[in-house]
Amino acid sequence: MAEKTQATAPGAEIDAVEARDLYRRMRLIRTFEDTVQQQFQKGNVHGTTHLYSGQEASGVGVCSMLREGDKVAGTYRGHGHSIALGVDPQKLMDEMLGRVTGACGGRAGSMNVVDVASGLIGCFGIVGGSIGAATGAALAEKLRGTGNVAVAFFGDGTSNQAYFHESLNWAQVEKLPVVFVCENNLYMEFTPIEDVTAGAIGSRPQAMGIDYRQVDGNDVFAVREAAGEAIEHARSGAGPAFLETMTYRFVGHSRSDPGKYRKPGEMDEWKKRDPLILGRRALEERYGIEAERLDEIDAEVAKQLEEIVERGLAAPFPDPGSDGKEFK
Amino acid sequence: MAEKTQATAPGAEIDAVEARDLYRRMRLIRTFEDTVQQQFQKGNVHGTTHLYSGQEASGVGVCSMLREGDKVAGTYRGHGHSIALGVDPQKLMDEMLGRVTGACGGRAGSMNVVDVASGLIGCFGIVGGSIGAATGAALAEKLRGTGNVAVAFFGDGTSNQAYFHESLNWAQVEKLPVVFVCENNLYMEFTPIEDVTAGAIGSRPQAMGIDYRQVDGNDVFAVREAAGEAIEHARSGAGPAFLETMTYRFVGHSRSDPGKYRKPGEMDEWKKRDPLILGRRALEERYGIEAERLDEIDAEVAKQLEEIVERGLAAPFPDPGSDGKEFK
Amino acid sequence: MAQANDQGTIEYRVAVREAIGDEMERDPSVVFFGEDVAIAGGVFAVTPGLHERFGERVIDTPISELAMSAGAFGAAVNGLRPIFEIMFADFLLLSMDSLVNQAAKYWYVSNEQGSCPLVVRSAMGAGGNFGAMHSQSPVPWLQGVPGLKVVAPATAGDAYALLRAAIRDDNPVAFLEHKRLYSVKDPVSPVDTLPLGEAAVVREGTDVTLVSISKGVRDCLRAADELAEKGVSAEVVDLRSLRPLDTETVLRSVAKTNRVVMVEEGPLIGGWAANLLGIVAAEGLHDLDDAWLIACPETPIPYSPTLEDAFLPNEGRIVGEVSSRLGLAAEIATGA
Amino acid sequence: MAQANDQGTIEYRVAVREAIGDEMERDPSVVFFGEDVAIAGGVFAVTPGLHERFGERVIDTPISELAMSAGAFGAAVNGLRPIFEIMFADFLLLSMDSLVNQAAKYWYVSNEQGSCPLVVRSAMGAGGNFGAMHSQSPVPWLQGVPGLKVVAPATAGDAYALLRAAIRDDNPVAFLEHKRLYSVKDPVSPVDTLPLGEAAVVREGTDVTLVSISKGVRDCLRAADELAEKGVSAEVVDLRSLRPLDTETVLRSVAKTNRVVMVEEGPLIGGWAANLLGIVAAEGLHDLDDAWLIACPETPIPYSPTLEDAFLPNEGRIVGEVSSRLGLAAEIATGA
Ligand SMILES: Cc1ncc(C[n+]2csc(CCOP(=O)(O)OP(=O)(O)O)c2C)c(N)n1
Ligand SMILES: Cc1ncc(C[n+]2csc(CCOP(=O)(O)OP(=O)(O)O)c2C)c(N)n1
Ligand SMILES: [Mg+2]
Ligand SMILES: [Mg+2]
Repeated sequence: MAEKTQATAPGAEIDAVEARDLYRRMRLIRTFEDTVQQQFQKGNVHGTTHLYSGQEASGVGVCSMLREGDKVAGTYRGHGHSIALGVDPQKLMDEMLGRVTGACGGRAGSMNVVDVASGLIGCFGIVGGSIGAATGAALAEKLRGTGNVAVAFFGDGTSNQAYFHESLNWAQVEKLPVVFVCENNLYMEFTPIEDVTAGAIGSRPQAMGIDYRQVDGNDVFAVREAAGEAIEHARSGAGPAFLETMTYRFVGHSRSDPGKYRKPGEMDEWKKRDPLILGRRALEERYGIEAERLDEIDAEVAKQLEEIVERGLAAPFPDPGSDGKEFK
Repeated sequence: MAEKTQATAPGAEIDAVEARDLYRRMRLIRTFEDTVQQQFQKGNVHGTTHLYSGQEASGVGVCSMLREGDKVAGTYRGHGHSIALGVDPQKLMDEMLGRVTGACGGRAGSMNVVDVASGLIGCFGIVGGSIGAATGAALAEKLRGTGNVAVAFFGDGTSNQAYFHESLNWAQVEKLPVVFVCENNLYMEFTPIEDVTAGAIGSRPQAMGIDYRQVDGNDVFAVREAAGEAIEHARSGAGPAFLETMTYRFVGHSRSDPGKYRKPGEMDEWKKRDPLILGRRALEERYGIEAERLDEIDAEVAKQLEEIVERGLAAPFPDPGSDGKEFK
Repeated sequence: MAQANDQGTIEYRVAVREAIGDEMERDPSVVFFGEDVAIAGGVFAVTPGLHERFGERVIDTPISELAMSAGAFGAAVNGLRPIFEIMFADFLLLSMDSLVNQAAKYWYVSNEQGSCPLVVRSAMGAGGNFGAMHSQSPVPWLQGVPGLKVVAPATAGDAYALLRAAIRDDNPVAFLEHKRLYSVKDPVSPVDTLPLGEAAVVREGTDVTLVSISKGVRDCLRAADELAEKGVSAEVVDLRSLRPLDTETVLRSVAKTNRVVMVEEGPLIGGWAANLLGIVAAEGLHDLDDAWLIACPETPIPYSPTLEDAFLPNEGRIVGEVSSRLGLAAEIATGA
Repeated sequence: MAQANDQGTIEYRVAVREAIGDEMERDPSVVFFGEDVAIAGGVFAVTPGLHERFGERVIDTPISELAMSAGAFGAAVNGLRPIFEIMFADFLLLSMDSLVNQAAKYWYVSNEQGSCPLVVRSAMGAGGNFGAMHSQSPVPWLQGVPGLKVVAPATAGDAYALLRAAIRDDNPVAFLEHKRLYSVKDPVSPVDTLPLGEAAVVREGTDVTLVSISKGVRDCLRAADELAEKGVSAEVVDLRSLRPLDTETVLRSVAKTNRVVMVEEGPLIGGWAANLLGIVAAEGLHDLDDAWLIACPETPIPYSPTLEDAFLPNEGRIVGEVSSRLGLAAEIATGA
């Protein structure tokens, strides 16, 4: 029988079935991103993409602690946020492929996906947009007294942007139920974050008296714990919480990326701490789940993605004739 | 013979003559503002005005520590910043009166005065503008290696604005010679600053590792000391400094101000600490300057303003025929 | 419906206040926030009393125009109908990323999954010697943004009915109130709402069509009175909104008068007046015997009264240009 | 002068780079900054090598569009000539307060005490499936700002000469580079600078004038080729800048052809095309036999290739509309 793991955050304990689901979801994101990359190279995905590979534990850990009614604002690096939240990967892939069956009928593309039914109020192509939007969404939840929270995902580089400062302040003044999740992957595009950032990012929410915690963003169980506490804080009415997940991006910033900026050996070190490797290890150690079972999951996910692509490529493109209507 | 006062900041010690000049300049601002108010009521000053009355020690203290070549960015509450820096009060008054002899030929008005010759790169009608502009001016000084500093004046409420956060970060990253002077008069227009601000303002620059000090903004000698240290820090190449001058506005925010927001008795308490009263006391105690000598200054300044208004009202309005040319 | 005063009229600022109040009463999802709008009642005294009536639904914010705008967006896509105030329209520039990149695009980009019912109210316009950064009309920045409606009522009655309609609209509306109109008094609106995007012929005429919006409409009406004395019959069209843009009404009027003058408080280049004339020219060239544009010089707005007066279009300039362009009044009157 | 490659041509992105480099060489007060422009050389590979050549005069900034813009303003009024890059023109919205309220107004409001010589470079335009927030042309937001020049070159040669002129200009210039042009190759500029605000007749014709800017000019030129095969002689005017706006050149061309088509990548309402046609109508109505506008639908820009292709004006649409509006090719050719 599955044992619950030790966890301090309420609801963070999970059984083996749930733990396996966490792993599956991380794998789903990774394989999804690999597939997007392939389809991009084949010319089936257009424009640009920003992949989440390497950061899966952050999104999956946080979203696994949300409940029905909570809202999420993701970024241009949002496939991971979307899948972590439960957006149908078929609809997401179809959107990338520009098909009418996509989450937004092909109008949005990679960077701007919205899936209202899943609680994904949007992915934000403009840096910082997610922060402001989640803050507003939290205002709505507070005034309606729902007990729901809103989560904003964003990167380290975004902490230097106007939305960050203004929204954090307002959220704290109004004690809004919003969780700010800063995914610190050490780089703003091609620039090391420390080259463009004064002081530690965490000092900024703390200067405003905002609940703050930092966590290993590659360990999905650690993220769950920390996210659970942050979400609990926000949900309780005590005001916003700020969670910094320390992680690393395994792929280029976007489809065109010189990649010369990484410090020597840095990637190798982080690859040892691949969230999927850490996840497998934890599942084995904590729940005694064998590697073969996890290989099976990997294979299932691979198969799933193959089918998704097949269906996606068979789906029709939107018809311009029926699009482009004036705003109502 | 005039003794120098004790002062830790280099150059902060002054003799009696200089001390009297400080007082005269504060009085000049106060009387200037009273005069603007009168002329506004008479319909000779137009639009709106934001008076500096009560905050004189802050601007005068800071500007008295600047040297030739330093730059200042003031605010819509900028008559005080301008006069403190040495802008000709006649040109300033003529500008308020909308005359062609004004600092900007009548084009700018109260909120947007520029006086390049004095080092006043501008007064900024839009909250936060002064911060961004001074940061850029400091970039120019740094790249030219002049050793000059740029000073940004702004209010407490401005600490919640986008320019504040982005510019402070960038200034610190680039180690720019800029001094951020936050004049904390406890209110953002009609709203107590604590109602709209998370945490202490001073924590924000500190979170970025920016040199920070707070000072009694009604004591011109204390401001000089603190400003001297802040300016010295910035001039040395160590990066920006942040000075918070704690002060109080004795008049309405702008010409139309309900005024109901002040806490009972608050104004009376602050009036006891009027920078002019504190200034007189200090001049007497530190330099043995008698009250009559200071009354004489007051009378001279009153006379000066009368003449200024007289000349200003006699000056011609700009001729629209020769204005309004397209941008070159 | 808005309450009239003893004279059966209502002040423009009161009409705005009542529209907000009536919608907040009707729909609990309407909230209102801005700088000093709640406890102080706004720097233009437009919103006193609302905080007392609606409590935490009327909020004083920090000086954070971008967070406000993004907050309104986030709240709007999550079930509220926020109204927020940008004190002076000049400050809208600080909030434009959210308005343009978030709010205006949401309905379309989400494939109509979600709408974004927000209203941004703002005080615009010159004529009060507020100087270059407190006097602008934001129309040139906002009109070319598909998804963002731009409404600017000329009368207190319209302000009431159009604001109520804007609040009920499912997508973002910029609601622009001319500072020089806050104190005008007009008949109360006979209706609760007016459809957005419909122009109104506010005076019938046969010789020339004067087209404007907001305060400019009142200048045109006064000019039309004067022109009538000179024997020129001017029709006046109040656009009421600049997006959607009711070109039909303008084209119909031009088909009748064959002459059109657009009057804009703003620059000619990049302004709505020349834009609308271009659309009229493209769609109704054969109807046009004469067309011209009255706008501001291509500089920032000056402070000094002599400069600002000369800078702005006014009824005198409209009358002067129309009479000189149409030739002598007598000729018109006789149809020569 | 810019270096040609072996074929005597230069890539658009290289022309931009060389213009910056040559001006930095010439004038030590020129500095350049933006996100990832220095060490990485820019996300569109426009600026590699400049940091190596000019050291601390080429700076990588934080993601702080407003501070960047204000910093450029402060530096410009204090003796530098900053160029800064806003990566995608869509992000200009975050910096507009400084551009519009500070930079554009300085020269005028200061009573010409000080000028503000800054250039903001930005990549604009659709056609690459970047979606609604990474494909916009910022012209509607920027054109109606007196004091801000708006320049958008269509060729690599013009990009070089206009950018050098923009850097030397004493007041702010928005320099807009269409993303779809970065890889085009054109003859090198024969001159170091071209005056800002002068349109060019880039192809002579007699039947109709096609007016556009930036990438649209190339679409018009290709359309003119096709139209020539159908017997229609199209004149093409490249506006090169939208403020100052060279209406004279357009009016002269229209006086010759009596028909004008404006082609804009952007919405009709609030766009430059209808605005310019309005000015043409006001000043040259008697010369106009026909006039029309080709622009985008009034929605955000869609991602999907089928949608985006249909959304944008292109040579096919220009050819189609011109031929159908002018009637059969044969009729034109015979002057019928
Ligand atoms: C306002 C704005 N400026 C610039 C960009 C271009 N841009 C996209 S992602 C990015 C870097 C963001 O870095 P970070 O916040 O650390 O997130 P990460 O990409 O590392 O996840 C930049 C500069 C943008 N999308 N929006
Ligand atoms: C961006 C912007 N938002 C709002 C205003 C309107 N406004 C002018 S002064 C002011 C309050 C500023 O408060 P603070 O920074 O404390 O300065 P103080 O007026 O107290 O000196 C406000 C909101 C403005 N000028 N600019
Ligand atoms: Mg990052
Ligand atoms: Mg204050």
